[in-house]
Amino acid sequence: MKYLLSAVIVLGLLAGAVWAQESDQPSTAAADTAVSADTVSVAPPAPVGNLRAYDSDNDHGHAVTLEWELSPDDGGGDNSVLMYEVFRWYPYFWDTVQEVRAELVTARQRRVQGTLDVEGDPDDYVKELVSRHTELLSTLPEAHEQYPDDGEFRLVRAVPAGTEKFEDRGPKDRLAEDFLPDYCDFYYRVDAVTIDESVRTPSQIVGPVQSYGQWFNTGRIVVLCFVLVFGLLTILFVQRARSGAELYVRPIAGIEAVDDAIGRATEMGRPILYVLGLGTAADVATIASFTILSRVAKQVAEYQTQLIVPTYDPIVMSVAQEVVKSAYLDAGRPDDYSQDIVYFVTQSQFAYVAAVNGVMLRERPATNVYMGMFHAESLLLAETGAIAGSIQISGTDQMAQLPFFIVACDYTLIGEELYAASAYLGREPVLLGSLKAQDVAKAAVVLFALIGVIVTTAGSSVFQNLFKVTD
Amino acid sequence: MRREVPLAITFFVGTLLIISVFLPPAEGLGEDFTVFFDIIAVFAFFLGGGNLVRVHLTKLSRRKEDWPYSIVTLLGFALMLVVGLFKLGNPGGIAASPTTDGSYFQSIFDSVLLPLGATMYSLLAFFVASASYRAFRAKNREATILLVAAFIILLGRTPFGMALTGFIPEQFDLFQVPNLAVWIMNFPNLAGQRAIMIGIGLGVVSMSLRLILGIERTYLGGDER
Amino acid sequence: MKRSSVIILSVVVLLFLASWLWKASTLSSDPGIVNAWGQAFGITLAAFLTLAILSFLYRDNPFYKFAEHLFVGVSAAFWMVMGFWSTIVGNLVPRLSEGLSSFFKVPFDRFAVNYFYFIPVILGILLLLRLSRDAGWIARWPLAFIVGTTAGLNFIRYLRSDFIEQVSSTFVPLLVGWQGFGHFLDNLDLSATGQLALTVGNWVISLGVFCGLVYFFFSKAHTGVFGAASRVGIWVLMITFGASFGYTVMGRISLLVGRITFLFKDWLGLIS
Amino acid sequence: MTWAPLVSMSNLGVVISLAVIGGGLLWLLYRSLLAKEVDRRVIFLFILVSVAAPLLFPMTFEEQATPVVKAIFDKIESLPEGSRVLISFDFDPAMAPEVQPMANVVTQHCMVKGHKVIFMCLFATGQALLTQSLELIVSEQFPDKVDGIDYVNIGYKAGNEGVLNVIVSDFKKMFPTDVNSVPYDSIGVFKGIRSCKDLDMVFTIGGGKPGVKEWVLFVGDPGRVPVAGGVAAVVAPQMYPYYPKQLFGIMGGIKGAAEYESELRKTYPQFHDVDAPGLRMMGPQTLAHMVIMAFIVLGNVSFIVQKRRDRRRKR
Repeated sequence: MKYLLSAVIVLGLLAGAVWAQESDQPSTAAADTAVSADTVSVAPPAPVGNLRAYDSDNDHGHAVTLEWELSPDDGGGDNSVLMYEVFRWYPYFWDTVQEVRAELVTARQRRVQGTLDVEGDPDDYVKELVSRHTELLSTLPEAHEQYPDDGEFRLVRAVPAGTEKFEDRGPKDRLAEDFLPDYCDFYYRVDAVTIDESVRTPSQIVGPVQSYGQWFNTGRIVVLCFVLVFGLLTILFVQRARSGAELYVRPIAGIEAVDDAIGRATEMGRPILYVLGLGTAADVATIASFTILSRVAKQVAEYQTQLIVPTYDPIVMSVAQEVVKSAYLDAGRPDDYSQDIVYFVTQSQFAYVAAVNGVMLRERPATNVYMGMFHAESLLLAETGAIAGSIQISGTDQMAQLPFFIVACDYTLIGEELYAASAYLGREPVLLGSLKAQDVAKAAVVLFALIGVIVTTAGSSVFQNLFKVTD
Repeated sequence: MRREVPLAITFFVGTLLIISVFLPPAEGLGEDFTVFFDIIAVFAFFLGGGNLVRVHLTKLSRRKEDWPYSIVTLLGFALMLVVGLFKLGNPGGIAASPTTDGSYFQSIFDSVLLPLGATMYSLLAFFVASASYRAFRAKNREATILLVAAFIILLGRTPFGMALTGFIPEQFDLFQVPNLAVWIMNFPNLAGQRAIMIGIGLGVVSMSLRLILGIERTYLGGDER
Repeated sequence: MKRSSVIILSVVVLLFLASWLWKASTLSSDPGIVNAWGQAFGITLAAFLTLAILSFLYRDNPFYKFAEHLFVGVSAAFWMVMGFWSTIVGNLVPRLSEGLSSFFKVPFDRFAVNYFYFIPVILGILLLLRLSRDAGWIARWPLAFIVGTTAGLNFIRYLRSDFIEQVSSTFVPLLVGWQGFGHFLDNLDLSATGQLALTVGNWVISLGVFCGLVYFFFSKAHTGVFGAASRVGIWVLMITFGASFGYTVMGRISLLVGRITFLFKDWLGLIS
Repeated sequence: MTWAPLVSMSNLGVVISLAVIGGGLLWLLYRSLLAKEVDRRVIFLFILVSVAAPLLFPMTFEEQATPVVKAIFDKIESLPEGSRVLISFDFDPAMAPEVQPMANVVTQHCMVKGHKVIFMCLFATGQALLTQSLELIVSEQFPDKVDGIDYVNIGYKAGNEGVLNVIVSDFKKMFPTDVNSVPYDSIGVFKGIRSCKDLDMVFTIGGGKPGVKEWVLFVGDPGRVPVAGGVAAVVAPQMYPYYPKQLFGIMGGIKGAAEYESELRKTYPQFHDVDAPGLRMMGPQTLAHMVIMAFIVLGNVSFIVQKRRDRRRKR
């Protein structure tokens, strides 16, 4: 059988060569017509150079990385390389494993559908297949040691020309067709392939290489350093603040304006509208907004003004209810609190906006406060508020919406100012302490940036590599 | 129980997720947690639905202003819920996706939700114009910078930008309005964005740390209970 | 109700019916359309709801109120239904129960069952207790889980992509292909000015980020040199905001184009 | 660009509508010189007319692809046939008019190049739009493409960036089946694909959250997958910091789509007869931009006149 196959291939190649030679001698008539790609003969390209294979770093196994130097005919030379085909050596034993695997998968599927028809308990049948499969997998490393006997190279994947790196990565799931076992000796080859798929040049074979899992992702060590440094800084400053050190925070215009706006609403006898945005209760902007809401609610309770808080997220609603309730309690007016102050509208962006816009034109609030996470609705809210003649104070960490708030509102807290505002208002030492830690980190950034720019201008990329996070 | 347990949960879950980033074998754990998160998020939808019904029934029973409109809300809610949960009119039956063409759910989506949402969003076209008219005035230095930057970008997005400044020789093509607009987007704009992003990034990191360590606890509501 | 509102309401209802009839008759002339009456109703409804929302631009009115309240109700149900089918039925049921899986006709694999998935179910039910007045405090537990998950995820992601990567992107060379003034003036061509633009741009980025960060510095009063830097920071931010605003206008107009195209094309058939 | 494309508006309707808009603006200028403010409803009316008129009497302009858009086109063009591309529809109906043309044109390009495409979405409401696009582009323009072999629609899963966090290392965990309940392992497109890391590129279209940014943060960066994004114009400036390291290309707003359509038409002339919504929508854009700029000028005119008057009065 093998001889027959090789005979056919040799014959085929001969025929191809003859035919290619014929087309090498174009007739004068054919010279005018465009030559289509598949009639062009190509010389075999140069092979890829320096093929290396190693276990992929920082993963949980089941992956091998290959690297090579481009064939000189890729992007230069004849420029004839269209793609690279990566081959891996498989023992024939792998097919046996695959047969059992396929049987097991079908049996499981049939079991799911209830169409598995075997003697005895179908579950036992499946279990037996599972143990057979496991056993076969455990002998797989031995089969790989037989290289180069009883096996062959098979195509893993084709990658476009210009690629210098490929990761042969399989699933962790042993039942997947392309499962890539750990601790087996793999051998690889990379072919440089031209537009005519039969014209190709294989590389040298590389191996043996094994894949296995690592316990620690060293590529993320930079991140870990930042985590530790920043964590320590925060704890340090929080401790300092707790021990009574005086921490200065500069005034924030938007926050000062909130107090005046509440006063104005009281004078006019009109309500205050507080919008928490579209964030969830876990989003940082929303959490910062809760602190500001707490302060606003307390003052509102003191002045006995009306407060309206329509919410978008049901969880945010329930948190906001508790925040407002305890603010009324702190202000000594628990009786003024009502369940209707904070209410749920709908969890759909524009339906929510439609409803809030309706509230603005019907209740005519003296002041609108928008704090939290906002998306496209920012300008819809702010312009409607302007039409209703309300004073507007906003704050968000959504870059895209800041321009609209800046343009349409009277005061805007920009990004980090919103978070700082919650610390500024809370005046709790722990919050101020973590704000200080942020400032120190910012100062460090400025310093780093300064050094980095100078070093980079001098033509070195040392500093840039220092900040590189690999995966 | 009311305070300690939640703080412990936050600490445990948050720390676990941070650690899992550095340990490849623990990666799957973090994924499972995020799947859990999604399932809880769906329960929140139901919490929302319950609240919606409560709010509008209250409005209705107290005969508050505009109460008849609450009937519209409740009817719309009930109709969509029934049609969607029972997959009414779905040609593929219960196994098909709820948004299969021809199902009543998809039809209501097409003729009610889609036009309402898209029109609400499109009001922005009008509001962008009215806000530009009202706010882009050279009142002080900051406002003037805002105005000039916006104007150059607007001009650059039309063929008229090129028509007005096409006479500038090629060497100085940076000063042709469309190129100037791209330059502003790529450099000063980028600088501003980056400063804000670094600030926000630090803020988020710091807030996350405060949450995990249990320093920030406003989200748990008041202390009184 | 006032008499004028009754008249307006009946005119709108009549217009709606007329539009439905007319649309149905145009649609039924097309043999490819199965349910002409149903489709005509859908398009007419969509068109009238579009106009109801647009009427808000003139002022608040009963038609807008109707559209608004309908929108709130239908959208809330939409999200509940989608969440139910895709997550509860799609992701949860096949991992927990065979009976429910066969009921909802989703594939069930008893070897993929994972009882850990009862954790989110329990947390979800605890969340629903918020609806009760006495046991509402238990809802803090799932909330703590959500906050913890987000905080854990955000902590690493933001540190990495928004902070470390952004800082390292700021390391730009302050001189790009610069060979001195003489060389620059002698070879005043496209590439030379291009390099100048890049060099100036990189200066702008470095100084802009620097001054912008100074503006966000909270521990020091903004006076003196520090104040000057922070003022430059505000200017940079203003350019950012102005530019972003101008850049956005295009997108906003597109949205209106989409709606008007719907009215002209799908409803009135004015354009093809 | 020259004035040439504008000459094609010889149509009577165009002339009349331009005259109306121009005349109206001149009248408003006269009023502004008397320091009178313009009512917002008048502004709204002008915007309405400037958008509606070009739709009734069309004008189109030729577009030149900017490098950020060209990068996406070149990447898709250079991938070998059969490459695996994921297209994610992360937008809702409200954003659709602006971003769906990008999704459609990239789908057209992938189909004509013979790539295998996985369609998904992170917005519940995106699923309906995805179905719409598949029908409009794949079923109508590429009837030979087979579901499951040439493309697959795996639909929506709730969970926002959580979904991404899972699929970056395991698709099957999040998407055990496609939208039609076909199990993952029997879908041909997924052969050899375990996670996002095995994809040749990701193109995500979105304007909100979760959107392109989340794809970069949760898939592109950790998985080292080439990601390109199509975003609403509003988000595009925010995406520039990620270009070209973390995002290899960006399409911003309808102008981005128009540029891509122009580029596709240049390379594949067969698309000349196919509707190009991006190019079609640029007419109203130009006019509306002019009107908004005019109003900014008007606002400043009346502001300056008013200020002078106040100063004179003080004297």
